[in-house]
Parts: sequence; structure tokens; C-alpha cells
Amino acid sequence: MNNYFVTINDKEHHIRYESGNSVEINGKKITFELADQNGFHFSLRFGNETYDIIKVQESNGNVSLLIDGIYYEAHVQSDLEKRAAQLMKNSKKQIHHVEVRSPMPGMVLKILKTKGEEVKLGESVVILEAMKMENVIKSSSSGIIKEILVSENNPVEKGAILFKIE
Amino acid sequence: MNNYFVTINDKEHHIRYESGNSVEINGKKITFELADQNGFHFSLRFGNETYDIIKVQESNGNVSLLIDGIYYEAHVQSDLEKRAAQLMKNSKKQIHHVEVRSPMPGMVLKILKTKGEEVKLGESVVILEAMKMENVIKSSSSGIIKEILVSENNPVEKGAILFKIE
Amino acid sequence: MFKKILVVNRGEIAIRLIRACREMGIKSAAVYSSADTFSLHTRIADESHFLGGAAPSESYLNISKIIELAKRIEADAIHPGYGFLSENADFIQAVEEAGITFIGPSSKSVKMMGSKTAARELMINNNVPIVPGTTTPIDSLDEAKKICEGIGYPVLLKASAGGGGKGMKKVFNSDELEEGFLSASREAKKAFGSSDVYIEKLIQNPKHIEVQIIADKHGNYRHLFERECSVQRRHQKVIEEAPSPSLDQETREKITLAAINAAKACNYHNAGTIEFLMDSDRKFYFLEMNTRLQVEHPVTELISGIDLVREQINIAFGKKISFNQEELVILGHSIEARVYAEDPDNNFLPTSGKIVYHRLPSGPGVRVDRGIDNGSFVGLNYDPLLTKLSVLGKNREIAISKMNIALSDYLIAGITTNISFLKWILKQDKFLDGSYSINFLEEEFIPLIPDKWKSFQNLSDVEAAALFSVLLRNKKKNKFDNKSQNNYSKWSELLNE
Amino acid sequence: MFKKILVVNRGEIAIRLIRACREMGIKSAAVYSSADTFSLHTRIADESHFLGGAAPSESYLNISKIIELAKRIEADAIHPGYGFLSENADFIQAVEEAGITFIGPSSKSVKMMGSKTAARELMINNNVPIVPGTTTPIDSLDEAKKICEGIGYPVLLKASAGGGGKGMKKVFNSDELEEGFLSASREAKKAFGSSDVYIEKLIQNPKHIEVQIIADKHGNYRHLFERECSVQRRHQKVIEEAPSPSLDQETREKITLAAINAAKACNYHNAGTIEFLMDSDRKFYFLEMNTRLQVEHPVTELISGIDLVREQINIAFGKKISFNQEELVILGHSIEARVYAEDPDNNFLPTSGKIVYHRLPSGPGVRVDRGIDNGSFVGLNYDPLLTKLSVLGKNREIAISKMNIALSDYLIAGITTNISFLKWILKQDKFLDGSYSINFLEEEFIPLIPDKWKSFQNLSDVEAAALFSVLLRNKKKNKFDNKSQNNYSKWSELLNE
Repeated sequence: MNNYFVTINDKEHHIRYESGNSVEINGKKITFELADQNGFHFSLRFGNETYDIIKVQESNGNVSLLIDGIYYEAHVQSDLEKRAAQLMKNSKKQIHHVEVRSPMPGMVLKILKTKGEEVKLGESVVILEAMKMENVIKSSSSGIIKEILVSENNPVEKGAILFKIE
Repeated sequence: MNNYFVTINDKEHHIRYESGNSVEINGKKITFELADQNGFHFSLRFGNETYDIIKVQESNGNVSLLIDGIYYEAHVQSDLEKRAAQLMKNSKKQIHHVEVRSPMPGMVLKILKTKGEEVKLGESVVILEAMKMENVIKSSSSGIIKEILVSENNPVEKGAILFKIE
Repeated sequence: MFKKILVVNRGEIAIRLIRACREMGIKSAAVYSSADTFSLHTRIADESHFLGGAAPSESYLNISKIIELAKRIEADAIHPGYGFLSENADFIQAVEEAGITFIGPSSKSVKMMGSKTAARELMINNNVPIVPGTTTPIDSLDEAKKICEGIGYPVLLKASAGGGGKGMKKVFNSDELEEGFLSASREAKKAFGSSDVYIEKLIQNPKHIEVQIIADKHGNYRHLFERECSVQRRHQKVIEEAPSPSLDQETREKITLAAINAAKACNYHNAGTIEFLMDSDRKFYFLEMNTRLQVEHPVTELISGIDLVREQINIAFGKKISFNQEELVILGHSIEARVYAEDPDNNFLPTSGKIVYHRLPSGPGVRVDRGIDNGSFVGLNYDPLLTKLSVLGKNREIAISKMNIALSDYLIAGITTNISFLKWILKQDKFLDGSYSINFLEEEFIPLIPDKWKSFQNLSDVEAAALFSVLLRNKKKNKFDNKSQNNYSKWSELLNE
Repeated sequence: MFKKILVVNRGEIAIRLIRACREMGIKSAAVYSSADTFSLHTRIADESHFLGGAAPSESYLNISKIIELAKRIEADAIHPGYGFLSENADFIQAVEEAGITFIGPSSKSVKMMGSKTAARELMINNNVPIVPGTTTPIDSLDEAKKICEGIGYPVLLKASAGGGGKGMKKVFNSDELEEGFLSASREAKKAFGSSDVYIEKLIQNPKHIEVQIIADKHGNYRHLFERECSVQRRHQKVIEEAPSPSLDQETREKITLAAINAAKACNYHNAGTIEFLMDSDRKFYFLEMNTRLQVEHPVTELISGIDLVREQINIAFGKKISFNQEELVILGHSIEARVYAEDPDNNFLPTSGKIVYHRLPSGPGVRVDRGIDNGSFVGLNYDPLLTKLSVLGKNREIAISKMNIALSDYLIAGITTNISFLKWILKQDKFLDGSYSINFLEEEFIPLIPDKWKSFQNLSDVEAAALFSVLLRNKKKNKFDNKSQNNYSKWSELLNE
């Protein structure tokens, strides 16, 4: 498959791979030079501009890069995946679920919200004790708390789901 | 095979590999901790001393290391190889041959010695033009010039034998 | 001079201290826990010694093991660095009793300054201005309520034995008092073993100004000007500079004099820092004294040309300070940025991983103090500080410019760091004009979640998409070596279709 | 100020210049040959442009391509760095004629100083002392013989258009003259296109002292003290320091005055260096003027606190020098060591390879100027200078100590460098007491071949053997990744038995 969709800052761009050192983006062909410095660090040139790129993370099609030290993230899908995702979305009647996860292992000290309560983006939801500090975990989305999966004074693993927000 | 001989500064040391983090050197057992930082750079601890070691080169059993930035070289042989070398040496009646090689590609500008002439350690033997400079190649040994393998105004490759000294 | 100094610390500060020993021809001995077997500080020291498990109590905080080790290896002096045991009066006393020189103040001076409330009383008696509040620990919520009504809201609750922001809470009205008081006590208890809390009037939007002083055992006191450390997140300093962009010469003279008075009050010797809060009228109030070398000492070294660690060692040995006050001039403007293993996108929680690629910045006016190397593993056991970048420029504008370049040049792969966050700070108007207060980060940065980086990106979306797609293209052609990193499953899936 | 500066160079100096542009908010444009496609300087510049093939004549020396490029990308200034076209009067004239500002002196000044013989005449007329010898090129061997008899042996034969030791020969008596004359002419012809050679009296065991000057277009001249660069191998500087350990204040005043007179004599503007030989009586003689930024400029920047590149750019734009002579004080002692890709065990011949591991030194007082990075390929096309390490200490002893530590911390794998050699130099008595002359390396180092390193090793043979054997042991257990290096056949054989 040579067709991909790269979504950056909520805008989707259509990529088609060409042969050799070129790709087509939104119908426009561009050529490049690329050097793989060591598997994580790439140097890339478009025209007269040269970029140092460090790969930060990638999982589930979400890719983040430091481009000349500045943070970018994108969602990458093949056209097959895109169609699949579209179908999933339709079948789930477009309800948007967000899971708030524990960013590190620790002890749940206090839960500040209850099931069914409304929560705003950036609002505090859990106080987690870790590293001898009380860390406030904030909601990464606005919505209604659908489920609480932890309880006070119990330990949590890194990555464990704390809340589900709908 | 678990027996090796490491020759450093003309002194030979007998190494026997033990299991785990220990080796026996000249009959004395030592334990160590080792970290392979990235395949070329090692950290090694004996007792309270920790060394940063960079592998510089190895060929034909000659190994050179930078140990805390200081240059060391050693010759390493298994006991099998040692016995083979001994046999070779005896069969050749202990004549010691040295080859003076070109350290880089260039043009032979001048040959300063003739066949059969005596040459001393460090004496100039060839003037090689490379990098727009005249580079004096010095003899790495004392002896009699047995053979000259290059001629003036002809190019040489890196590593090509210039002279043989007996 | 000392024959051998035992450096009881890890990370960048241990390396800073070991280098100073090497420079002075003194043998250096490092210590390490099981989490630091081959950390950089163990490799550059002349010798290194195992202390115990990764938990600080088993290693870097284990007084009896450290004293035993110092005796066994015949160290004649101990340098504690910062953090860990550096301000622990019991430790210092144990060192003194073992007949070993402590490179730092006497245990007596540390005790005088160790309790925030005792220190406040001492300052009152020595005419150093302090923030209105209590000088003794608060026993109960009722007592706290009465005091707060007396000095008026907003107030700040602080752990008596505290530091580093632990056990510190702001309370803006009586409704918030109970939760704040309980939370501060809990944190204080956990972090310092004592739940004692005291109360101070909260100075709104203050600047954190601190003065570096140094004193020898012959009664000589010097100051090395001020530092401004108002760029703080949860009371942890992030970016520091010297001199402060907000001080005039008159205030500088007053505040450095107050700092020297504070040091004299506790009969101090060693390098030390007097921290002040300064309000918008340039009125300043004593906050606390740090009786040790400070994380941010490089900015002072850069603008003064003085090597503080060398002075510390010489002073501990009994020598006099090597310079007079009049000799010191401010050589330029210096900024330090702390590169932490933490994720600005994830509540700044600590990150861990193996550093698979490490490109240090370099060039004129750039100083790097680092505790990591290619191949280093960064765990969650200790402070997440990886590297301090410091720059010296002729003026503040040049220094900021140099720091921007240094941060762009610094590339780390294998672990998430706060470098982007540091670069974001350096672009903010309040930072650029020097008007920022200690509330700057909370007010400016936190509300940006989760879109905080977008304003900072200088590529158009199409350009960025093109870069992403070329990397994808490359990956398609040349399979990655996935050994050293994880989470590549999806990426691989994409490409294997 | 300029909008865009085209940096016509590569390696560490291109990076130094690009950083200066970034600091000053000026756009920087880099150039590259096919051997430098992704070299570090192309990555940190705002834009980078391909010039041509690896041969300098096709790229970094190709005047017409460079002028065409500068016009096309609308660069309003060109910085040449050192080497390549930096002292090429034809190039400077072409830049001037294209209406672009050359960041350097006028082509007229360069012409006046470009011919060594013409420069000597100019100095005679301006009361700057010169070494006895000819001021015009020698036509024939016969003429050379006559002149040598006149001034007396030993003499030095030098290429008129030369530099960097090329075309330079010492002749100690009349028997050696013919071979020396022919060799010098040959080298001069090859390196500079002209076989012109002149003759000078050879000052025995002299010191190389040079003075950094700077001049603007408004007739202001300043000196930034001297540098001593006597640690030379085949007339290539290896280690430089500032100030010179051998100068007294009286000589410093005389030699800096002579330097300023030399600069005035050619109506100079820009940074420049006047090189002198100094004999054991501290009598000094003009050697030549370098009408460009010098490789070793960092030591002067460190002891003076002045940014020479910033001054160059400002001066080229028409600004005045930013400081007065009286403001300058010597802030400490600085040393620079040049890390070359060359093999001290193999006649110092250039080495090449891919840098698979690169650990830079860091810490207080350490400045790094480098052209390489992890993953860089170092070829044989250009100057083998990889990195300049510079240190600043309060005094010379501290500076030497800092340099020793920096050299120990600097680890490079994948290419042979001269780091061990630099460390060897720093341990020699003649270096430590500052008495070394320009013959130091030839007299002290060369006779040590091939056992020169042994005296320098600080492990016993048994300890070293133990280290080698542990690494062997490790290898036996875990197969190496041999992809990035070669020559492992024998090692593998050993282990596969």
C-alpha cells in the first residue's frame, strides 16, 4: 500500500509514496535527502533546509518527533486503517471515550470526583503519591465520569486506567 | 579452550578463564564487574578501580585499547596458536622479518635507501607525497633492506609494502 | 592539602566535585548504590565504593555505612554535594566526631539554620527582614485558623524541616485552610519525618532572589552577587540567572549586606545561599538559608570567575578565601537551564529509560554539567536532574540567545526530557522582559494543556507532515533496529501491510 | 545588520560562525561538497547549499560557484573562516565587485600581506623588526648559495605564497642547500601554484608568539594580548596558550605595539594576527600576518571575554569596535588543544573512519569547538582537525589540570586520533615549565618512536593484561556487533576455537 494519511494539528494530509527520493503530499511531489545517523536520529533535507530529527515515541499510529528540537506529533494511518477506523466510529455512534491513565506507579491518595460527575479539561481528578510528592493528575478531556477503576489508599501501576470519561 | 597468553610490553601473562565474573591471571584469581556500554566502550571494575575502555583496533591478535584515555597494546594468543607460532619460528631459523608499509595512499617521491643497505630504527626510508605534503616514512625496525617493492614517481595504495627489512 | 576526599553523592554534582578534586591533585573516592553500578561518577573518580541498595536509606543516606567507609579508605574529608545528607546536622556531627573534615559548615551552624522557624527567629534578632508569620510550629487546625486571621489571607503553609517544595501549600481563604493544613502536614511527615508546619504571609507574585555568600574559618565573609530563580514549578527551580534582571544597584547592595549578616548570625563558614522573596517594590524578605553548595552555583561561577568548589575545599582545610570583595566584578550575564527526565506533557512526571543517543551542546560561552552519558540508564530512584546547561554572555540578550542555541543542539534519545519546555520558557514575553515572578510557570504554562506546544512549532502543518512521511518512507525501505526501544508495534504494522 | 551571511567553510569553524550568526539573529547559509552532504555544519545552519565535488577546487575553493550562489540566495555578506579562500585576494575582490560585504579585510590589505617578501619590506618601512633574509624570491640555486653565505647558516627556506608549513625547509649547512631548495620549490609549486621561495636566517629554538589584533573601518586598533603557539609539529600548531608563559609585561607592551603598527601599515580592518619569532633574550621578529580569524582564536576569547566573530561581523557592517583598550584585562590562563584525525604511531598520517561513539568533555572552564558528531564520517579530503578543546583557569597550573581532565573525558571510537599524543605533551617538563620552543616536539617526541607510549602508561603490565583478558572473556560470551568496524577476523578466530 502506498497511500497514507498523516494528521497533524487536526489537519489530515494525504501521502503517496513514489519511487526513489520523493513522496507526494496532498498531490504535490517533493524530493528529499535523508541520512539515518543511528536509528533514532535522522538528518533530512528538503531543498535548502536541513532538519535534525529525533524520534521520541510511537504507539498506535501516534508518532512524536523532535524536529530541530521542537516537539511535533502526528497520527499516521494507511488508507485501509483509515477506512476501518471510520467504520468503528460509525458503529459506536461517535461517542468519544477518553481514558485517564496513571503516568507512573504510586499510591492513590485521594479521588476528587465521583462517577457521573462532570469534569473539565485540566481539572484535578486524582491525587497520586509517588516520589514522596503528592502529584495531582488532571483530566486530559472534558466530559462525564463514566467509570472509576481505582480506590483510595491502593497502589496503581504505571499506565493503569484511573477513570473513563465519556 | 580456556587458556590464553597476553603479551604486554614484551612480558607474557597466562590467562585462564573461570566461570562467572572471574579470570585467573598468572595463577592469581581476580573478579571483576563489566558493563558493555555500546560495543566499543566498556566500563570495567576491579576492586575499587573503575576503567573506561575504548577498543581502538585489533588485527592478527594484536589488540589496542584506550584505558582511561591511555594507549595500551597487547598480543593475544590461545595456547594452540602459541604452539603453532613457536613451530613457525623454529622452522624459519629465527630470522625476523619486518615489512614497512605505506600508511596512506600517495605518490612515491623519493626512495632514500637501496637494497642491501643498512637501516636504523626511525631512519627515513621513503618520501611519500600525499595531502599535498611530503611525508617522510621512517623505518619501524633496524636491519638490512632485503627488498624494495615500489619505485619513484609511482602511486602506492594504503597498506602496500614499501620495503622488507631482515 | 587533603589526601583523599570522599564524595557522598551521585549524578552531575558528584562529577562536578570529583573534577574539582582531580584539578587540585586530591584523590577522589565515589560511592554508589546498586542502581548506580557504572554511573558516570563512579567511572571518573579515582576509586569507587559500593554502599548498598537503590533506596537512599540503604546507600546515599546511610550515615553509619558512609562513616565506616570513610574511615576504612582513609578519606580525610567528605563533600556532601547538595540534597541527601548535605544539610543533615546529625551526619555532619558524625563526620566531625570521626575526626574527618566535613567540607561544609559546622553541625552547629546547620542546626541553627535547619529549622525554618528557628532561622526566622535568628534573623529577627539580626535585623534581617522576614516575611510576617509564625516562628514556632502550629499544633492544631484551630491555632492555624487564629494565626491566619491575625496576619490575613493569603498565607503559605510550610514544613518546618522542609525544602524543595515538599509540604508547602498556598491557602487563599479560610475555606481552603483545613485541606491545605492536613495536606501540608501529611507531606511533611512523609518527606521529613516531622509533620511540623508553620505559617507565613503569602507575598503575591514575588521574585525569588538569592545571594551566594562564602565564609572561611578566619571570619572573612564575601558575597558573590545574587541569582534570580523565580522560574519555578511546584517550588522546584527550572531556570536560574545571574545577575537578576530586576535588581538595581541600590537593592543589590542592601540584599547582599543582609545576606552577609545572615551568615554571620550563624557563625557560618563554607559556601552558602540566603534566599529571599522580593516584592514588586523591591522590598525583600528572608526565606531560608541553604547551608551547602547550590544546584545553580554555575551561574555565579560564570559571572564572578570564582570556582566555588575549590574555595569550599580550601576553606574546609583552613585556608582563607582567595579573593577580596573589591576584586569581584560581574563579568556578564549567565543563565542555567535544568534538563530533567520528566514529561511536560504528562504532569511533569519523572521518566525513565536508557539513553541511546546523547549529543551535548558545545561552543563559546557554554558550560555543561552532566551526570549522564551514552548508554546511561535513568531510573526513578533519584532526582530526575540529568544535565545543567549554563551560558555566559556579555549581556542578558546574548545569554538568552546562547541558551536557545545550546538547547537546540542538545539531543537526547531514549528518554523524554523537558528540553522543549525549557525552550518554551525562553520564548515567553514575561521571561524575555525579566518581569516574571515565581507564579510565572503556573500562570502561563499550565493553562496551555494540552495544546501548549503548537504555538511553538515553526513548521507549517504541510511541512511537518512531509517530514513525518519521509521518515515513514525510510522505515518502509530499511527496517529499524528495534532492540533498544519499545512500542514500535503499530508502526511496524503500518508498514507490513 | 546583515540579513544573511554565507559561511564559505566547513568543520568546526563553519559551526563557530553559524552559531555567531544565530546568536546575532542573522540568517546563516552553509555550503557543502559531496563529501559533506550531512556534515554537522549543514545541519545547524538555517539553509545549506551544494557546491560541487569533494575536491576543494570544485567546492570550497570554487570562486565563481560561490559568488553565483551568494547572489542567488541574496546573502549580503560572506564569512570565509580560515584556510580555503580566507586569504585569497582574488576571491575577496570578486566578493567586493559583486556588491557583497566580505567579513574580513579589504583585498588590498590582503595583497599587501599575502606575499611574505612584500610583507617583510612593508615591516622594514614601518619599524617592525624582521628576521634577516631576502625580501624577494630567489631565482636560482646559485643565488640562494650567495645569500646564505651572506646571512650565515642555519637558514630557513620558505614558500613566498606559503603557510601551514608547506614548502618550508631548514638548511644547516651548504651541503644540505641543494636538496632543501629543490624540495621547498617543489612543495611550494604543488601547494600554492608558485615555486617562489625566499630565505631567512634560522632563529634557533625560538618561541612562536603571536598577537591578536582587531581594527575597524573608523581607524580604531586594539590588541587582545598574545598567544604562544610553539608546540608545533612540522609547522602545524598543536597546542596554543594565552597568555604566553614566557612573556614579561615589558615585552608584552613592546610586541603588542609592534603588532598594531604592522596592522596600521596595511590599513587593516577585521580581526588579524601578527606572528613573531622570539629568541631566548625575548627579542622578537615579525614572521607574517594572518589576515583572517585564526584557528586558535578561542584562547584569546577566553582570556579577554571578547567574542571575536561578533566583532568581525559588526566591523564588516561598519560598526566600531565594542571595547576600549583599557577595558581589557587578562581574565586567567587559557590553553587550546587540537584534536586531529591522525595517528601519532604512524608518522602522524591522517586517519579516516566513521565516528561510532563520541563522548565530549564538559564541566566548568571547558569550551568545545567541534565539527563532528556521532555518526560523522571523517574522510581524507580536508584538514584532519576534528575538535578544539579549550580551557580557562585562574592560572596556568589550573588550566593545564583542566585540559588533562578534558582530554581524559574525550572519548572517540571509530577513528584514531592524536588525543594520547596531546596528553603526552601535557606531561613533559619543557611544557610544564613553559620553556619549550618550536623545536620541542621534534626534539622530545620523535626520538621516542616506537616506544613512546610506554613511559606514559600508569597500569602495571599485570593490571593491563587483566583488563585485556576480561574484555576477551566478555567477547567470548557475547558476540560483538562487528558491523561498524572491521579487522576483527583474528579476534573472532581466537574465540571460535
